[in-house]
Amino acid sequence: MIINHPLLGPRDAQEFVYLGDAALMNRPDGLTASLQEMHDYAYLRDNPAGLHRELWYHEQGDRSWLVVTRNTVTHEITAVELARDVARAQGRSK
Amino acid sequence: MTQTNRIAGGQIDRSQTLRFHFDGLPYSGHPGDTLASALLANGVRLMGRSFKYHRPRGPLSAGSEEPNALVQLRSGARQEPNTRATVAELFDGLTATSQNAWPSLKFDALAINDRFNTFFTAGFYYKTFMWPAAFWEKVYEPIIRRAAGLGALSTLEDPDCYDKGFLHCDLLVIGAGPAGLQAALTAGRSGARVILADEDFRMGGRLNAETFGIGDQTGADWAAATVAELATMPNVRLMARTTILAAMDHGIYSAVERVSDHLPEPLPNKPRQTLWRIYSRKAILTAGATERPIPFENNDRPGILLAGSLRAYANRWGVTVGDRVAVFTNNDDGLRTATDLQAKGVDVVAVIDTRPGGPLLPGIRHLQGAEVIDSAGRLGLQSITIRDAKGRVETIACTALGTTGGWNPNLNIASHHRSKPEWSDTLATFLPGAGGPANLTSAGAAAGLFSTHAALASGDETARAALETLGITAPAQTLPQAEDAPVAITPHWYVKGSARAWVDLQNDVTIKDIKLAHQENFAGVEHLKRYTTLGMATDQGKTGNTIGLAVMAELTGQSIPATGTTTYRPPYTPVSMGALAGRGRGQEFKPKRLTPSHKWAAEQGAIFVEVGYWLRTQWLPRPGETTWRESVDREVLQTRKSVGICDVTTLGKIDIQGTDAGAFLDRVYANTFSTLAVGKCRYGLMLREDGIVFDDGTTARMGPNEYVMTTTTANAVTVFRHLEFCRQCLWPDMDVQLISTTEAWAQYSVAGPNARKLLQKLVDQDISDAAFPYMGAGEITVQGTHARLFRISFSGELAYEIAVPTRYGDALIRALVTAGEEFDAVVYGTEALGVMRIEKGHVAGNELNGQSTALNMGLGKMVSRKKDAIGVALSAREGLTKDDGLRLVGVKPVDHSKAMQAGSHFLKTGAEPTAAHDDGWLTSMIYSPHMGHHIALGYLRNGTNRIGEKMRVVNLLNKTEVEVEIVSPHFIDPEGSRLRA
Amino acid sequence: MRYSGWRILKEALTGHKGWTAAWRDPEPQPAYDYIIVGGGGHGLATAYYLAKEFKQARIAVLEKGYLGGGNVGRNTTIIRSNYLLDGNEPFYEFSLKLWEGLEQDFNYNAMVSQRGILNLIHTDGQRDAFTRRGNSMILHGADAEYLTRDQIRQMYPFLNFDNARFPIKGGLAQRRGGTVRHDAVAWGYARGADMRGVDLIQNCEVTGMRIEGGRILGVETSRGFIGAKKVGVAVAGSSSRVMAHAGMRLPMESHVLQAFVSEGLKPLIDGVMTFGAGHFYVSQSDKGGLVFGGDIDGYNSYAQRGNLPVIEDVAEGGMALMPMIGRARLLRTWGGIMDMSMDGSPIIDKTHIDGLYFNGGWCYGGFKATPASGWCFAHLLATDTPHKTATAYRFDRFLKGLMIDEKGQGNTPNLH
Amino acid sequence: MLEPLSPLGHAVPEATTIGPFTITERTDTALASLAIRYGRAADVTATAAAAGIPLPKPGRHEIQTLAAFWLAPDMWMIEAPFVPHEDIRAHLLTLFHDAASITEQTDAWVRLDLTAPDLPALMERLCNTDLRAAPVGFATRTVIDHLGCYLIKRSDRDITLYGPRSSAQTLHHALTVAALSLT
Repeated sequence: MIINHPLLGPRDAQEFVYLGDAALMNRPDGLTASLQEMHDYAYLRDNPAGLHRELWYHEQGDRSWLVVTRNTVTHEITAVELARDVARAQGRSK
Repeated sequence: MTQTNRIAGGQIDRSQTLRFHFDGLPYSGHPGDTLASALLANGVRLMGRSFKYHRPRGPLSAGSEEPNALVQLRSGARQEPNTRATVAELFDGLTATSQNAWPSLKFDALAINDRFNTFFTAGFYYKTFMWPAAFWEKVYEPIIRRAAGLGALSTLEDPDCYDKGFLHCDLLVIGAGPAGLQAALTAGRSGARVILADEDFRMGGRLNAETFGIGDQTGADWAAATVAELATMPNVRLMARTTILAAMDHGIYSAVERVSDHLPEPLPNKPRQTLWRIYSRKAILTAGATERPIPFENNDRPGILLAGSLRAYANRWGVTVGDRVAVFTNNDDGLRTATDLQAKGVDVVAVIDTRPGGPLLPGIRHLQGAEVIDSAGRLGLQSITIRDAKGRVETIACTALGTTGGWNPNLNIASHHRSKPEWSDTLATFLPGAGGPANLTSAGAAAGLFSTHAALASGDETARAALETLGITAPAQTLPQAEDAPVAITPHWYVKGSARAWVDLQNDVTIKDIKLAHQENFAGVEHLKRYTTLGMATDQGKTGNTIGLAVMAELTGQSIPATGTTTYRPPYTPVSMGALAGRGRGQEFKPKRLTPSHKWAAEQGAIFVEVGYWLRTQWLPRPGETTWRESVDREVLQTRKSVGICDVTTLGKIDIQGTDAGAFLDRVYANTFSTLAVGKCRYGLMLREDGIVFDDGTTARMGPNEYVMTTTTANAVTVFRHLEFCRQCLWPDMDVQLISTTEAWAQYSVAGPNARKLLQKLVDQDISDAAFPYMGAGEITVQGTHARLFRISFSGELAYEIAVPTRYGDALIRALVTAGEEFDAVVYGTEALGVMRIEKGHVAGNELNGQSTALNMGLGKMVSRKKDAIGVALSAREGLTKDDGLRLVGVKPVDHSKAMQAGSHFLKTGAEPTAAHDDGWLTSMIYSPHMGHHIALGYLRNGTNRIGEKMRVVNLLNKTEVEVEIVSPHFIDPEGSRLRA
Repeated sequence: MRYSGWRILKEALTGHKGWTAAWRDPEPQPAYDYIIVGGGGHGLATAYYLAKEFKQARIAVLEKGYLGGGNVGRNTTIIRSNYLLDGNEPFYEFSLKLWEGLEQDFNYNAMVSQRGILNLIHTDGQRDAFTRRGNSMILHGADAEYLTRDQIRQMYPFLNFDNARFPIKGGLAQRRGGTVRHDAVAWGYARGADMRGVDLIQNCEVTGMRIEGGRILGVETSRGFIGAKKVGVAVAGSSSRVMAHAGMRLPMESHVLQAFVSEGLKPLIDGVMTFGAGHFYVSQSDKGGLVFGGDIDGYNSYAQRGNLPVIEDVAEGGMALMPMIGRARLLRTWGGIMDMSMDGSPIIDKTHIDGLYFNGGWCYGGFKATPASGWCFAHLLATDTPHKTATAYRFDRFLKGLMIDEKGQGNTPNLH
Repeated sequence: MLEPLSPLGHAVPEATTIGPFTITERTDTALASLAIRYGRAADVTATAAAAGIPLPKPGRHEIQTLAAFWLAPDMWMIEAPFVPHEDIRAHLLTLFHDAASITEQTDAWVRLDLTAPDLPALMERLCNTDLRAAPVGFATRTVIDHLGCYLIKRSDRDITLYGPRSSAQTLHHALTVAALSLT
């Protein structure tokens, strides 16, 4: 597979490490979240057949975490964003 | 033997003679021959035996679709089983042997299977061999396994090397027949980066096997001229002997180039084969088409070939398969074989054409509306039996028969992404369907365009269209004149009434088997394949699959497209494991990481051990030491008595800076770091989000906004990845920057009562306890070289870790050893390191097993619940906090002479060795020279409350058990006074 | 029809006219007592045991494609019970015992062949971990044996003993492990279930679930609504998709695992072997093909095909372990989709919806579990209580912190 | 005085010539990473410009008074002559103070310079970087024989590889083998 890195252009997916659903960025606050909320965050997945927003880490590259929108049925990739930008856009800060 | 069947013409070099052996007999051929063409030229038709019935077989084809003519090529360590004689290039001195026959190819004992074929129907083995139950492994299966396989692998290491590489292009053209050559030409002239790959050693595809012309040249000459022009273009890469194996995602194609297979052995340093990963923006499949036979009774005898292959042997190789040739066809293409062979002076005895009408071939006995219904000849074709349009049966003597039921486009690669082929009624075949590899289009015969003109035109148009999408405009091309005959075919899938008519020749699947599968409701295409093994042989059903489907369609009354196709699986043709592995084997299987003291240690005769990719000193034997224990015990005792030195460079080191560095560490460690004073270090415990311990290590605060984290050797990479995740994805506005410095520093542990004295000889600053207290950290200099010092201990002794830039690591180990001479300092390896950490009760790899919590490790108090750190919330789940859960304990044998084995389980005294009584296990065990007996750490149920209890540890694998006492895991200096000395 | 050697003899002499269909192709009834969604190995085994052992009637298996077309039709055919943890070992040992009597039980030769499995050990840490595991196995009544380097050298002299980057130091063997002809497992269960009246309905995709008042009433399918008192879902690989019809999110992801077979070769490797210093495991089929595999591709996928890096990784492992296979040819690669669960272990449990039961999360080990999975799922469906060997396979184990994590990789499914 | 050793284990770095390929180990470059601290981009840019330290765009290597190539968002590797920049971090800290995080990297890497008329023919056997299409000044991270390396194209016939120092011998071996198979 080829991931079109927003800064570096097309890069072989072999340079990346896969984590999973981009929802893993939505970590609840550990002090205030209920056990059920932490459980759902850590353990439950939508796992769709079709478009999937997911986290890839450019370990053999620039160490950027990316949010890749990829179709899990065809493997077609339609969007690649820097995860940090996505996190900020979602209101995550410090 | 002489080349009795060699006829005029062909693209072979008759000025040179190549000598070779098949089954021990000498033969000769010429450059340009394949093993099959050369054997046929020598009058050898019998080349192998089929898998199940051991039927005598010769080549069916002249290409990579070959199911029959499989041989063992070469010998010794280079022995190469199941090699298709039809694509093996002849070289001088080639040796090959036949397979799956004993005692000889001509007299094969297991040919008896053929006599009993009525018992060995499809799937018969599922219905029997079940009684008595014990007989399967003892009797039936060994017999079956003995008969398994075709060729044999040598058990010797493959002596050849293999390369790998990466190529990039705008356009990849797969196949160099007329469509591919034209596509490459159009694209090449546009300036685009083009790769043209072809599995054959001579580019041109069918043009080399046909007699018709292109423009005023022969097809073969046009191909050669086109290849010559392409070779002059710097933007075009021509890759003969290169098979495109598969379409991967996003325009990546895998390919194997057979660099040296046409040579007796590879030239020095050269690979046998190279695996290429081709990164293409666009690709065109011009892989041509494969002919299919028309099955009839006993259609598998040596001498019965595909008609197009018969023609290829005559035109390309100057070989006739027999002296009297017949052709069995349902389409015009079969007629070409007859006319071409007759033009070469071969006696064409009959053309049996299933079609009832149409023009008759001049000067040849052309039987219309006729069929071949049987054949004879035990080891090679002697005659065929035909039934003419009026039902008259006649036997015709002949030694070769060409059969053609039409052509199937080679659409495999177009179907590699589970695209379903589309049926064409006009062409009576499947064409590439939608949904294949996204950057690929098909052209020429691979797209069902069978005439030469159509191939050239579609090659040009497809290349042009592909380049257009890349913004490259190709100049207009004037295409040469070429034949443009329409396809005239009447489907005739098999000869009705035949039972033992072979559809899958290698696996011996006949019409009868397909009928039985239908009768037993294995009628779906996947069930048919799996039940009968149709298409599962080494040729993957290239010639037989469509026929099998057609037969099943007829039985079910469904159409062929409704019957469906099985999935096309990569690779296109089988590929050697060596090519896929490349250089990554033996010592080069994975990179080696060498520590800064490696050179010195190797000079000292150190024993090294693999730790991940690192090679670390395991122990350093001294002269006279005969066992590893002697060395390790000495290293431990001397360290505890005086001082020892150990290379600990392999621990991960991460430089963490930024105004939020402390706050960041508070969130990634279970314990607190923001309060750590500058110039101090602290042990840190890192959890996974699920509350399990992830990693541990000491982290030092080198400045207000600057920390140096250490990780375990094993987790250096994963911890760094995790920290980047936290920094970028969870808290993107924290001011924290990370970079790995693992390799930048050579770091040595100096431990033991004399550690300070030793170091003070080298360090330029005062490192007395007052100036550099326990858990101190700071920048220092060593003889003027800048360095770092950490007062931390893994051994329980007064200890430091000293780090210098890696380039000085070799010098520092030598300086430490020299300075240590007056203290009888030792250098210790990972074994002694392990002994001392177990004596001290420190957890390491065996305890940090990804299944254990801080509570399990006795470190529960380190988990701060006052702050939100990764893993803290989920570490509080009930299943992880049970009072009777596993706890780290120390273990010593009641009888001090007894050894134990890590991995042994705890059982109460007297308890039966069953899972219900399983109380945990020993994680780590060593002989402690300090204690004078073996000691161990273990996870024991409710362990903290069982100190003092006597129980057993059992190793049921070697049936040993030892009575032990549960003790504190801190065997040495539990108060830590040595550390603070 | 009962299969036997005599039957073959008789049919051979009378032109094989007497063989009947292995199973019927019935039209779906309007309603059943039990619907099993998924006609793969686990679904068919569930139906078989539900009918045979639990004497239940009116059972249908709904399969969107063809019987046995799930992962039972594309795997590396290994059976073993060499598990470590209390939650797993009794279950897999139960499964191995069922394999041992399977053929006589369902009158179909699935070629259950206990030629042994050997896990190679390359480091001291691995030896300690495998010793722990071997002891766990024996404590649970399974067999395990520690083999020395010399013993292994006698078994497989062609392994790389002399120039290996990671030397072979020993191995953990389970002699009762082995391989089974995978398709025959599906067919044997299918035939056995069909003979006991189970309706096996192919080309029938579940497109929805009818749930009212917290209770399931039946399933919508491509062949219309089919009512049921109880619905058991056994569609590993597609679990998330099917359970989404009930509004559930699962603790799992779907991943592709590739597998490989070489051209047919004369026998070399008797049992199953796993390389401990890379991703490679291998056995040789009764037809002579080396059947091997390695790691998953590592990203969520439903595409049933993989990519090149894993193929190369597996080949490197193969060459590192047995340097003579350089001249063997890879014939075919394929990819199957597995449920990769959050702790690498499966789920066999009720759901919060009355009458809806779930079986999935088998990761790459589903094949060897087939008989026990079917038995335990049938037990749960028939009795509403978990089978004694499957009590740990609960949905709520993650909430309670009772993970069954053999590899210790935590909630990262692609690492299990 | 501690005497340094080169990553390949030599007192004096050596060059290897195989056919048209020359592989030279270099120890005359000091390296440090420079990362912009949060909100300090303007300070860093201004200081760098004044000091002649380039901060090139992704995928680029540039040479001014010192040289640099891009590592990661807001992060560069600064290259300087080892003499007089042996303590490159201290040198850069005096310029950037607390506006940047600066980390010594000299000894984390082995630098191997490759020279040949046709380097793409060699490198296509080693990594997936499309060196033929890359312009001079191109800098990228790539994987050679499982090792993460930085590759800098200095001219059509000169490239620099920075590989992990502990695996210097593995990397050198991979280059040697590839060169041999082309000669």
